[in-house]
Amino acid sequence: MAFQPIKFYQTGTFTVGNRLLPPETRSVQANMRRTNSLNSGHRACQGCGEALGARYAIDAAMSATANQLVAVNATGCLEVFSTPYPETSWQIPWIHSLFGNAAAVATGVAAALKVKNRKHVRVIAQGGDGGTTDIGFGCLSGMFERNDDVLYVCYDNEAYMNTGVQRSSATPPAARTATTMAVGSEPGNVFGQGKNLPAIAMAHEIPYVATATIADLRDLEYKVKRAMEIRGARYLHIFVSCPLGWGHESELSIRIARLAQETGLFPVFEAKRGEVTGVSKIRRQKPVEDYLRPQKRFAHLFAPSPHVETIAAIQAIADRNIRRYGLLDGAAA
Amino acid sequence: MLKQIEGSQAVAEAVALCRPEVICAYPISPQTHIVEALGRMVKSRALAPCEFINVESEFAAMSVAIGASAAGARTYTATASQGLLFMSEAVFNAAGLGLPIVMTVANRAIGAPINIWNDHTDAMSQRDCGWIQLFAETNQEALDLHIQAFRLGEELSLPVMVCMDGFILTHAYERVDIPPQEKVDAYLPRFEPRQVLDPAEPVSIGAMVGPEAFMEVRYLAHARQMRALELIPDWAEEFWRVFGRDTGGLMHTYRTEDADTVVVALGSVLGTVKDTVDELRDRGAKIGVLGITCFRPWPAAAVQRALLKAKRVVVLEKSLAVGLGGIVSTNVRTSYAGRPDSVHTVIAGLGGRAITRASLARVLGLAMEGELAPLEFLDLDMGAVERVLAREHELRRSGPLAEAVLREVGAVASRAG
Amino acid sequence: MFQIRIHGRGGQGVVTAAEMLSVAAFREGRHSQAFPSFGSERTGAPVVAFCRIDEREIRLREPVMRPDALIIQDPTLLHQVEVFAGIVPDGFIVINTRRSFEELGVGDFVQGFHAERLCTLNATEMALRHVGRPVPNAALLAGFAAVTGRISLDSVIAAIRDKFAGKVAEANVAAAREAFEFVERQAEKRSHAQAN
Amino acid sequence: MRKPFAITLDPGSSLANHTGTWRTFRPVYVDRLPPCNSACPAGENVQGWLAHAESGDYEAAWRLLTEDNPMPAVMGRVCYHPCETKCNRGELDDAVGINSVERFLGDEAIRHGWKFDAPAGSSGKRVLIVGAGPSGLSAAYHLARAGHAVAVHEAGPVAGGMMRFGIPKYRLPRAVLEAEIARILALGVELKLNAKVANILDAMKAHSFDAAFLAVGAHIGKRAYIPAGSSSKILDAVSVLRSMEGEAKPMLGRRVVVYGGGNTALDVARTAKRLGATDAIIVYRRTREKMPAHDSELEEALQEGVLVKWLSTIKQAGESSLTVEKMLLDDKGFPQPTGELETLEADSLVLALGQDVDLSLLEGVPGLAIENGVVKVGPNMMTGHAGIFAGGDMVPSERTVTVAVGHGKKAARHIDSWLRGATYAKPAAHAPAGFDRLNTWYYSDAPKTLRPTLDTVRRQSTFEEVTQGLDETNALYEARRCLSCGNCFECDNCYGVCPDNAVVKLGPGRRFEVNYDYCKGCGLCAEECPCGAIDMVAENN
Repeated sequence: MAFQPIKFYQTGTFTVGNRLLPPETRSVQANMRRTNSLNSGHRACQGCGEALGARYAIDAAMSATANQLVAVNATGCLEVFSTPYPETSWQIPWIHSLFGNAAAVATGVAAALKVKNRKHVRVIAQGGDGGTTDIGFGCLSGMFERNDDVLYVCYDNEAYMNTGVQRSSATPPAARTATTMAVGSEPGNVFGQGKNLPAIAMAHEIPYVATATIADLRDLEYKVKRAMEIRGARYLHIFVSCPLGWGHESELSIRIARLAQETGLFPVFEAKRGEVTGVSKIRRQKPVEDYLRPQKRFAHLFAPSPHVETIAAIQAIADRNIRRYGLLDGAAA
Repeated sequence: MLKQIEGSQAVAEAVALCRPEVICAYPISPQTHIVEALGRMVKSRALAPCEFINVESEFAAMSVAIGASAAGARTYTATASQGLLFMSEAVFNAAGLGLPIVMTVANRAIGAPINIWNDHTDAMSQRDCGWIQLFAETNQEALDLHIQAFRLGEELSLPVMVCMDGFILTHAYERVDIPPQEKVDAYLPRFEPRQVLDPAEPVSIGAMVGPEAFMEVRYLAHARQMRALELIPDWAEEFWRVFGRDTGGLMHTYRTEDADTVVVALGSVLGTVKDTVDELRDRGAKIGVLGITCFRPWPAAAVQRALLKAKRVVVLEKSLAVGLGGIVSTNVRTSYAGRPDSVHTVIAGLGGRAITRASLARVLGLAMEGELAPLEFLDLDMGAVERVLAREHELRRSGPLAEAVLREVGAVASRAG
Repeated sequence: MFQIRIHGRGGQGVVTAAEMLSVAAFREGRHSQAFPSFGSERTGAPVVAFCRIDEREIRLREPVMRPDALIIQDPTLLHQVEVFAGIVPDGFIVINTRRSFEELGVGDFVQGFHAERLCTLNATEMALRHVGRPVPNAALLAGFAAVTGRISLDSVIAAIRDKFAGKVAEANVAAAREAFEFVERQAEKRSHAQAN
Repeated sequence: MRKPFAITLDPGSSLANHTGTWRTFRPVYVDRLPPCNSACPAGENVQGWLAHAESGDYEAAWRLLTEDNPMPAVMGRVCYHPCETKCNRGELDDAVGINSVERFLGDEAIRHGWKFDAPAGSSGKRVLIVGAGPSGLSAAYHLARAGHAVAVHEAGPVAGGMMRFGIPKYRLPRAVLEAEIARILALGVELKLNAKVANILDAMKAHSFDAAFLAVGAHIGKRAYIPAGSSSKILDAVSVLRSMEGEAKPMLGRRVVVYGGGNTALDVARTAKRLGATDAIIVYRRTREKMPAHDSELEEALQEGVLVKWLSTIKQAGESSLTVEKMLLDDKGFPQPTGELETLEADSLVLALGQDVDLSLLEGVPGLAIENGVVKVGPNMMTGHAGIFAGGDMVPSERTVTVAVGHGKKAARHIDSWLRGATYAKPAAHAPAGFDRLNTWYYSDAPKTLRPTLDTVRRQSTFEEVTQGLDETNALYEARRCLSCGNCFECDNCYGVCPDNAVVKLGPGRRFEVNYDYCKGCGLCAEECPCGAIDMVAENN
């Protein structure tokens, strides 16, 4: 899984395309005829990680299903910036109903397609972390439990960005949001267990659960493709950076997502029926500071005086992930 | 075919005759028998092709229905009471998206205090959600209304709520005529959705609409309901031609020709009201009944015509607009131009309180003598109420209200009335 | 219009009894309406169900306040719930018991009633014998049919078979037949007694 | 379908919304000058020909290479490859083995007998080139391809100059050298051997040449005064190496001492070893750090058993021994005598103290200036005398084959313009492509492949080539280690990472362009470009 360094090639498979690779091993995004399911003209912020992740995922799904795809969208940034009347950026059949019901609506679409003998048309539900881990959690769990034929894609930017960057259950410890301000003796978000949705999804023992980031396109596309080869409930959790909400330069969106993976803060793996079956190893391990520093939401950890313990605690989370998932070569998987 | 069966069973058979393709079920009394029966039919393939989905909440039930309907499937679900409130957000959404879902609401009170018995508070709480709301007087009408509901909703691209009194109808055994499949097929054409999620013709459904167009969207929703007012009578008539029953439509009048006093009501209580009116007529009273079948859209013009000659109107309703009084009566007043004072509101049967001929005869008597207050609560135990109020006045911590009232009236849960 | 009220406890098939009664009447071409005292009662709690029978459509939805007939499936209710509330002066009363009205301590209350409209029978015992469970409703309906003559035994049996299937149905039918004959015999005895 | 108003919309309609108006910075595709190209004395487009090699098109690579340098097989052996010294990949793992790939291409060309394209047409002009060394041959090649009639007059019996008389066989097999010279001559270049030009002006007049390029090299070994007995055997390096090309091998004896610290000293010492000397000792005045010879050559010499006496000068040469004085470096780094003497057994002493140019052919040329024994030339390689150009070892510059080849090319360009009455203007160079502009994450980890070398025993006894070539797979691999610094290599990153689909892919070989209607200027494309080929430029408004 993840990257496989093909040493014979200038860039192996790290780049989107690589003219030296045989066409079949290039990414969907490298293709001149990719579907651009989420088309130009959308109103996402400059450098929006979610816009990128959504096109990556949906284009990959389109190519995996020969364009026989329907998407259901939860309320959130993606929905708002992609379909403000009178324009939509979607090139595919797409429906938005509510904030908390994307998974259920998708279940309905899948049921209708099944009853109409159109099972070749596949269904994707997608939403942000708020619509997935918080308000949409009940419907999502129900969809999992019934093993409905839906791929649910969560674009995790770790807060409610659409409403102005408020805390969600996916907001990481110490992160500043509009509702977890960087004030007081323990600034930023609390150090809780958080809500590890991939793990919760795995606990449902659904056929397929995977995580990915916008920094590893090949891996992301592989997982969408893999998910589309499977029937039943599937869950893909994509880490997408948010320049606005995280307070980093727009051009750093991918770099920061890469750092989340290379520090171990965001483990990239896939699981079948509740068992981890593949892990993306860390290629060049980085300390969590490298990830935290470029983001204003963590600025209070470094100035006026560095919160050494807090940073250490975050490093501990990364180290635990590295142990738990065996993210380093030689580490026990 | 005539059958002596439970109301829920009758509705289930009617729904099955409409060939729904997706049914979502979440249990809540008193709706359970309907979806249980449908579940059995789907499982036994008596109803096929059809997907029966056990969802995890009413919110999910309506959401699944939204998805299924948007993908072009004829979709049905049923709920009641708290369930309707829990799905409320999705209920509004289904109307906004113009998805012709049909839903049975087995009318039941809303807590707190929690109460499983019948009244109309649940349906009334959703009266402005954009759905068409039809109220059944009998199980036969409940059965017929479901068949009409699919036709109506799919033609107008609007969702339809068929309201039937919980327990009183859903659990009552009575004679119903189950129409043959071919008649239903003749009356109800294949579902041709106005919009459908289809890769062959991709569209984005549920776009965000700003100030520049939102008013128009809402106006169109209203216009569509106004259009329904024209179509509903036609289809009721067509229904009569096909099935030979004069059910559905906007409303029904009973002995109103020369009536000075007209009682307006919805649902199963109409039967009791009619019997009461017969008794009063026997004693020479000029009184009649106006039964509202279609509450949304509100048949303003028709009601106005029906009440034209009446000197006074008594609206008997099973829901209370707390802080105002009647909900139905507020609607009636809009159709009773110039004489709002002559519209009396009688709140009755809340939380399953029995509505008896005796009590009705009494308030209607008062009404005809001009003694009836503008807002009356039928069979209210005023003594109990006053004693509770008195205690509240004395004690800051007077304890939970519901329990206090129970203590005062000394009620036994199984009391018949 | 003939109105019946059935008293019993949750689990004794009180509601089913009312439903079967309505089905029996329906089979005889009459309009009928059966409904429970809508509640969330659990097993053992006092339960009431109603049935109306008429030649014309029944519109009335109020509970039965002045029953023409009472079926009391559990005599222990006599002193707990106002089972006799609103019973018409010459109404029918069928009680599931091995004892008499006098032994039940309601002898005085039933003084004014027509003796031939009063009936006690040990339906539970019959049910146990035939069905194997203390579900007296089928037998009581047969008893009701016998004492009131409002519906035929055949209709009751048809209703039972409409509600139940196979063994259970036949067991209940057997219990019903026994109950019917038992009540008929009681009546004959009574008429002989009067004759002598 | 009759869609509900507003809530249901047609696909892709947002194309009407030109988000390009949000932009304050715009991405612009640029081409930068990679360090390899800028460091090459012969001005080769290294990255360019590597790109062809990466895709396995070796002939295309060879043709692009030889646009600048007609002798890749030679270069791939004798060049000290400053390109690799400057290669950005050196900061990542190891520099790309450019030199080894160049040699591979050169050898491929010889193996397949690839020929140069014939000159476009004839200019009718005639150019005389004096000296058939690297510089002269390079100039001849470029002038011939430009359509001029070229005659090369070589004083010696064979062509090649220092490539033949200065570089031993074990570094440059003669077959290779001859093959590449033959290919140049095949362009119609006229070569006159044993044709020493006594006076350049007479020579030009005699055969009515329109211009001349002088590249006679530096073949006169420098002498130093060393008191010596009559019987002591003292030779100079140039003669020794030259005599290696003749029939009679030099008689150096069993113990050979070489005096000097340049590459030539090493060549002589290593040659002596191969000729059977038991001891080959280099005496050098300074330390290893100060030694002008290339480290790689010193290393190879030491491997082969050559010894070096650091900080030593030769005071006196006797019949079978030398007197050597120890030196000390003063604070300025200059060696100072210590008076400490020792004796060194030696059958012969070879002086490798540098070479002088034979300038006799220039006597009486007006305007032509000479300084420290070399000819002054302008930036256009023209001497003070119009029409006479010069290059290689006889002009002031580093004396390497590659520099000489570069001179030949540069002079040819100017001669060509001068003949057409124009002046050659070198196209402006791109800004440099520094390491800091790269996003190295995207490149696979790929350590350098080392070229196999001959085992030491055979290196001490034979003149077989010491360093072997790469085979096709590792040459391809090596080529693909190129980072393509500063120039798009179509990795599709910009096309993929644009959140607004504002990058348009033009197809293989045609790179990309930005659709400014939609580009919001987020800068992701520039940030994620591996080779730094995109600049973010402020919108001027």
